[in-house]
Amino acid sequence: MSSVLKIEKMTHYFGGLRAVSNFNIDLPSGALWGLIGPNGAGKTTIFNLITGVHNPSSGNIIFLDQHIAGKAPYQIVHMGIARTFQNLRIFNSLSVLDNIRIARHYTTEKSRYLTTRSIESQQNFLHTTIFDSIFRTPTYNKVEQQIKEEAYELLKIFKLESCMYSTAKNLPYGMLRKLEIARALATHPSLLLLDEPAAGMNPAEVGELMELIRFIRDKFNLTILLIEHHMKVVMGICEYIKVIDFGETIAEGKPNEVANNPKVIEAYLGKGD
Amino acid sequence: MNLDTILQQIFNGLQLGSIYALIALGYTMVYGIIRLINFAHGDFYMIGAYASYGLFSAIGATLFFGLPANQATIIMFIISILGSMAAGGAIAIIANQFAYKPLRNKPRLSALITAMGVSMFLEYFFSALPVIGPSYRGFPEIIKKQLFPIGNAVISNYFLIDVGVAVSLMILLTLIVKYTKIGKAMRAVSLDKDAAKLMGINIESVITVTFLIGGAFAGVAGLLAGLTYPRIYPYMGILPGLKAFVAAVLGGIGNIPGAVLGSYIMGIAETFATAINSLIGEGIAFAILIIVLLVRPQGLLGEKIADKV
Amino acid sequence: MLTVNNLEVSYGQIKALKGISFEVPDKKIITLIGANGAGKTTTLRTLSGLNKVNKGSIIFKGEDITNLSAHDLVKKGIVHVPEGRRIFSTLTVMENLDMAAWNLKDKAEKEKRYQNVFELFPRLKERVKQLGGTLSGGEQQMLAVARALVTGGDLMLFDEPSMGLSPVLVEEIFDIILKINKQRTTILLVEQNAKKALEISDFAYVLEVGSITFSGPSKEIAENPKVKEAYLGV
Amino acid sequence: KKQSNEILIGGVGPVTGEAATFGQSMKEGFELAIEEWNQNGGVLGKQIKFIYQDDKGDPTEAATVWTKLITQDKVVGIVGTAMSKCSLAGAPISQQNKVPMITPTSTNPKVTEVGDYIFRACFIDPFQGTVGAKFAYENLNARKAGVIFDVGNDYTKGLAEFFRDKFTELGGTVVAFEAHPTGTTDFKAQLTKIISNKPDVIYIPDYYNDAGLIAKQARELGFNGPLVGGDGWDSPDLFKIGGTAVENGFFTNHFSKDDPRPIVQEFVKKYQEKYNKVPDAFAALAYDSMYILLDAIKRAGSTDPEKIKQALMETNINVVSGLITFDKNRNPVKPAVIIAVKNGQQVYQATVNP
Amino acid sequence: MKIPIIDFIYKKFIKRRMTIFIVGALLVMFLIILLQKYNILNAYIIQIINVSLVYVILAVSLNLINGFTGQFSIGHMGFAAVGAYVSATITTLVLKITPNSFSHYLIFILSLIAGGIVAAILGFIIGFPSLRLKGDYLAIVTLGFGEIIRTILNNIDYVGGPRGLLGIPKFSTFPIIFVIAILTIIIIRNIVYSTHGRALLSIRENEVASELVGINTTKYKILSFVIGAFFAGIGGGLLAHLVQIAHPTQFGFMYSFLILIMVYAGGMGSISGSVIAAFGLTFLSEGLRVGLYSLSNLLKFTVGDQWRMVIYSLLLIFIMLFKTEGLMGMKEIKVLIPEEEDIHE
Ligand SMILES: Nc1ncnc2c1ncn2[C@@H]1O[C@H](COP(=O)(O)OP(=O)(O)OP(=O)(O)O)[C@@H](O)[C@H]1O
Ligand SMILES: Nc1ncnc2c1ncn2[C@@H]1O[C@H](COP(=O)(O)OP(=O)(O)OP(=O)(O)O)[C@@H](O)[C@H]1O
Ligand SMILES: [Mg+2]
Ligand SMILES: [Mg+2]
Repeated sequence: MSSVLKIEKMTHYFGGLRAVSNFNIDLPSGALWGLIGPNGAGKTTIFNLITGVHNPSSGNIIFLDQHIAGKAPYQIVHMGIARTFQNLRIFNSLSVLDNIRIARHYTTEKSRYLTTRSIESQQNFLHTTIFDSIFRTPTYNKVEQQIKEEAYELLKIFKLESCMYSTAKNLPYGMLRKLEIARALATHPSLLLLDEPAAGMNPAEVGELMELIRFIRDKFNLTILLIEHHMKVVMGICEYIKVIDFGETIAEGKPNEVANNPKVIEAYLGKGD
Repeated sequence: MNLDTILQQIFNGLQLGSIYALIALGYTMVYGIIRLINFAHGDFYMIGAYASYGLFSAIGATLFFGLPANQATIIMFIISILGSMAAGGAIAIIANQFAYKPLRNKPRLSALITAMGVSMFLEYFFSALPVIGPSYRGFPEIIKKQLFPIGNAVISNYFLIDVGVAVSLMILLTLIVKYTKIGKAMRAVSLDKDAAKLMGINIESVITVTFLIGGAFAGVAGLLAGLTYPRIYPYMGILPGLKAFVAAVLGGIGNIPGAVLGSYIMGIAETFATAINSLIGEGIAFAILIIVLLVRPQGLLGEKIADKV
Repeated sequence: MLTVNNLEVSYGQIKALKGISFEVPDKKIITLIGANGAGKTTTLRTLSGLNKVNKGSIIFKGEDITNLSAHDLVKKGIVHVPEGRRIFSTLTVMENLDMAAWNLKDKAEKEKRYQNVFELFPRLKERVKQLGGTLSGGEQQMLAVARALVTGGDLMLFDEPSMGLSPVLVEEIFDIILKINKQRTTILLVEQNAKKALEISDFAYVLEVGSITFSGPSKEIAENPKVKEAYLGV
Repeated sequence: KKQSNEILIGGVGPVTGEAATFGQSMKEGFELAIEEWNQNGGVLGKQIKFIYQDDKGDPTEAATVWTKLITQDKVVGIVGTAMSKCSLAGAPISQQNKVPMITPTSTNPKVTEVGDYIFRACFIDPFQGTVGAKFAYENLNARKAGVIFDVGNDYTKGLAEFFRDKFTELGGTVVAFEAHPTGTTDFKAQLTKIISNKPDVIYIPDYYNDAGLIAKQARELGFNGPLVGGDGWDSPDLFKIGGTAVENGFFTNHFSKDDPRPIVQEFVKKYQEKYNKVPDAFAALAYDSMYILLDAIKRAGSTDPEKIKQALMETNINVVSGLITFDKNRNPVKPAVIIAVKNGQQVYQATVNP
Repeated sequence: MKIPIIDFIYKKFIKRRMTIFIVGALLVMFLIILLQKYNILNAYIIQIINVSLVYVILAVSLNLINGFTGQFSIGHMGFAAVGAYVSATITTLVLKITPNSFSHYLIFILSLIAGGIVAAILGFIIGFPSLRLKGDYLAIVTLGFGEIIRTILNNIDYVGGPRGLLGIPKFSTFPIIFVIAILTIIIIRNIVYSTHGRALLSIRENEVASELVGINTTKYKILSFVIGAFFAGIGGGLLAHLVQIAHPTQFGFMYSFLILIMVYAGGMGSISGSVIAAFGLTFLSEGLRVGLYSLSNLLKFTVGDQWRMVIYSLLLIFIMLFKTEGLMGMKEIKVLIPEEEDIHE
């Protein structure tokens, strides 16, 4: 299998604090890997570095054979990396449908940052300019229709279509979590980064979520990297796990290997069940 | 410009900056605690000036008839300071109670518009009120003015009073906020209102105290401005209010030393820009501010509020 | 100790609580479980006075406390460890505790409580001068609990104390809750980690979209097949 | 209907906003004049009714007010307003609707150039600036002059520029020509610069409120020479703000309160009785404008605008600011007086003919 | 039975809310012109309507920046000043045209557009700080920018300096202002309700998330300033040719604040709110003038015009206290919201 994301010797400082230190990963296409570690270990920071929110102090990030460190977040999205957030970041006062449509937007503009994968998805869309919007040209109408239909398809997968005109902030938390994943998928990613998708969900909902993650990986042909504190999720669906602490990798391997690693038990899992 | 002129201009800038600083402190405190740009703050300053004017006209010379002149002056000056602070504080509390408190949990910008309304109301009301009216009034020399030459430059005792009052009140305020219980509570309320309530803090009283202090500072600034630039009128607060707001933002809004630093920089920048080219001095001063903000987007002493992702 | 009758609360048009009633007996641990958005947080916020009651009443120690303001309720003895910790990020650990001691006039009592807290959380003692915002997630949660203990009260409300914590810390936090309870404090606990919550509590209520659907001793609830399916994920 | 026994005159002035104090004085001047006329039986046998409206010192508002007075209230003439920029917004509307207007204090020459229905009661900028320069050079023997003016106010900038030009033409040097923004209270930066150039005289063509402060700060910075200003200085508040600093000050004005002419004495006395204060230039010019307009209506014998306009052109009336006639540009032909400030009093110094 | 072509026309044009809006607007316009002709509406009312319409243009364009894109610009009048001076310079100083022929009107419209374009260029420049500065810090920069423009205008003698640019011909007549205001509303509405507009909204909602779903937030923030400034420039040009003078003080921060008040009192993110507030506040201010005068006549005691603004500001406070999110909140009147197309599955 070819590599989708390859990170080499990535280190990041916040002022004097070394949040990530010498991090390496080589994520094969189609994989579903987990990233775990104690609070403040630097997991979210790694996501922020991959998606361009921060620039790594040193190290390489290679996505589909291109160096992406230093690119703006939106450019990285155009290349095909999407993510969700630890603390929800929904467009609260817009409708559910609009939340999705916004994520579709870039595919209707000319972007210089496409990769093979995203070119393909972009070819499905017409370009539209602001003047099309102002004059409501036929192109505009076609594009709007197209965006809407695709958005609808996606909402159906997440069973959100019945509330597509509701204002997002009125939705219950669990649905917002799903909406955020759907919104990430709307950008046509090849790599999806999920930051604690199960946070604040009860065990039953967690089970549903696990199913959903597996399903979208197959349906959209995704590679997924996931941060989670819910051991059930991590152990249940991840094929491979990296454990970090104080920004450094302390262990990695198959779920059962990691679960029995004494270092991991001491730093993270504890002796309980 | 020769050295003497530069020295003189620095004095001029410091004096102006002191007045700005007193107003800016109130701006910053109120902003810090409820995230409200209180556009009416400049009008609290105006009310402080009128209050001390009224006090002096009412009791002026008569009350201390028996005392020697210099003692009477000092007593009168202290009374004026207290009066202007009381007036500024009172109007601030009233504005908070009636116009801002009902909007506490509402969108931040509704309170901003109300603040503009309060500002307009105070100005227009005082200007329409027959006993006050729109006319300019000469401000009494509560303290006799004296000049001290320093080289070829001069400073007046008013300079010393302005800078002295501003600096000592700023130090006092910093101590209050840093070390007293109410000061810590102010910081707590500004960080998280609900959490503060859960500690048993009555946040409304903390906010009221903040308005009181902020208003009092603006009030005393009004008195000092009246003394220094002896002309008062109902619209006198607009421009200094605006400049102080700019100064507070420049220093990092919500930050107390920042407000003071920003004010002195404003004062000095304005003075020098005017001295260099008086025709476009104000434009230059604003251009400097814009450049400073572009270099330090969070203001000079403001903390960078990183949007933690 | 606490009786809630037919409580209704809404956010604008949305009714978050549609008339719930329950009781919290003295010195017990009561847990409230339910799906996301069921109204658990709303319940706690209403009990501590952060939300307004539309209808119904809350009786605490025999006194009607409906719609009292939050700072008065603290004086009456209700303390709340809110969802998401909510510590004061630019105040030091010590200053955070000082804030919690807002209503404590008695110096000796204050000292005693600080000592107690530092015994429970030695890690906080090491960090008294550190700014709250720079603590790790787990430490922040400890500080939040410590603050509540300093404030002191007879009823402590916990809102998802284990959220976002690593498994080791989750263990630790539940131990602490048990310890606090042993120190004679009544506890109302809201948790997503239903399994753990039911293990340590005496009595449980299940909240679903604003109404209570099940209630009973925690052991029974844990055995209830419906609850098992919905909240324990078996 | 109700107009049958009343004649409606419109007035405009800044009643609110930063210039409200001027609007207030004007209002008092207008109303005093109307009171006198009404006591003497009004005009054309009818009582005069006066509508005084606020323009806030804003041209947009002025345009609206002018439209209101003319189309809604249907006034026969308008007196106003203070600021040239506002009169300039109103003038085209007066002209287009053929409603005569007299501005008491708008000094910009362009105002009356809008059309033949537009008149004024005050000097225009060039006149005062020139007179001031001549006085400084010839009477005060000044050779070096500093100038400070309000960059955002056309009146003060106009006077400053004409002063500079005339003073230089006479052979003097303007050693510093400094501006200040509208609304500031601290002029020390400019004054420090001016005084460091050692001028013999400082020309301060500002309104009394600023002039008082400027004088004070100039004295504080060590300048003891004479100060010269324009009619904007004419207000009792000049002393209240400037105190002793305005001593050794001189300004060009429309009239002197020492002037023994009965109309002057009468005006000052009545004004003091009614308002309990000494009139300023705004009040005096407003009073004159109203007299000029009413006098023209009286002579026209009707409210026909064409006739009033004609009568206005033929004006020859003795008012507070002298014997007024209009030149072909509808500007008043009248002498200027120089007033000196001595011991807190305004003292007649000299008369300068145009 | 359905005839396909008629059905199509019906669906695509007649049933459209936009059609209703345009037809409605035209009817209102002709009605007003008619009433004006028969002197039922006098020039005073028309003047108030004209001024309100200019404020509509200014408020709606500021709403695009503040309400829809979530930026905080408080120096909007700076853009209007540029538009006013540029267009008035063209018509008055350079070409010296008067409103007496069709071609002159055409030149006038072109001069407005020129003013809009220059303002837009400045909007582009001002857009850059918005990339680094947030909230109140951005506000200061926009305020400072407005004041710098004013200072510069005060010092250009060619355009009159503090005397103002005088003798501007009265090109801004009711139909012209009305049509331009309606066009502004339509264009801004069409931008807001489109995929590009949603990109703007997403910046307001959450800038980080917006960037991370692929929106080039840099581009869109600047775009919002450019478009907002363009229309402000047009509004300024219309104002200058309505009042017949362009003066630096007309564009000071107090007037920027007035526009800001209109945006928030109407409801940020609501075009119709801005329209209602622009008319409401202008009519309120003039209504009080007339009202106080009638009151004075009634009481036989003059309630001076100075009380007008006292009442005005009190009413403003009350509006905000009782309608805390502005008159319309984020809502929009229905005719301005495009209908959602059906989904073909
Ligand atoms: N923008 C920032 N500025 C400064 N420090 C930061 C910033 N973001 C994160 N940090 C610090 O970097 C460290 C790693 O944080 P990070 O959010 O990556 O942790 P995490 O592993 O995701 O933890 P958790 O499981 O609690 O979410 C922490 O000490 C945190 O305080
Ligand atoms: N501030 C608010 N404004 C409007 N609606 C709200 C607000 N807070 C909560 N709600 C709504 O009230 C309902 C109950 O919310 P609450 O936060 O009490 O749920 P919860 O049970 O604590 O959920 P969670 O497990 O996610 O914390 C939800 O539908 C939520 O969307
Ligand atoms: Mg994290
Ligand atoms: Mg909750």
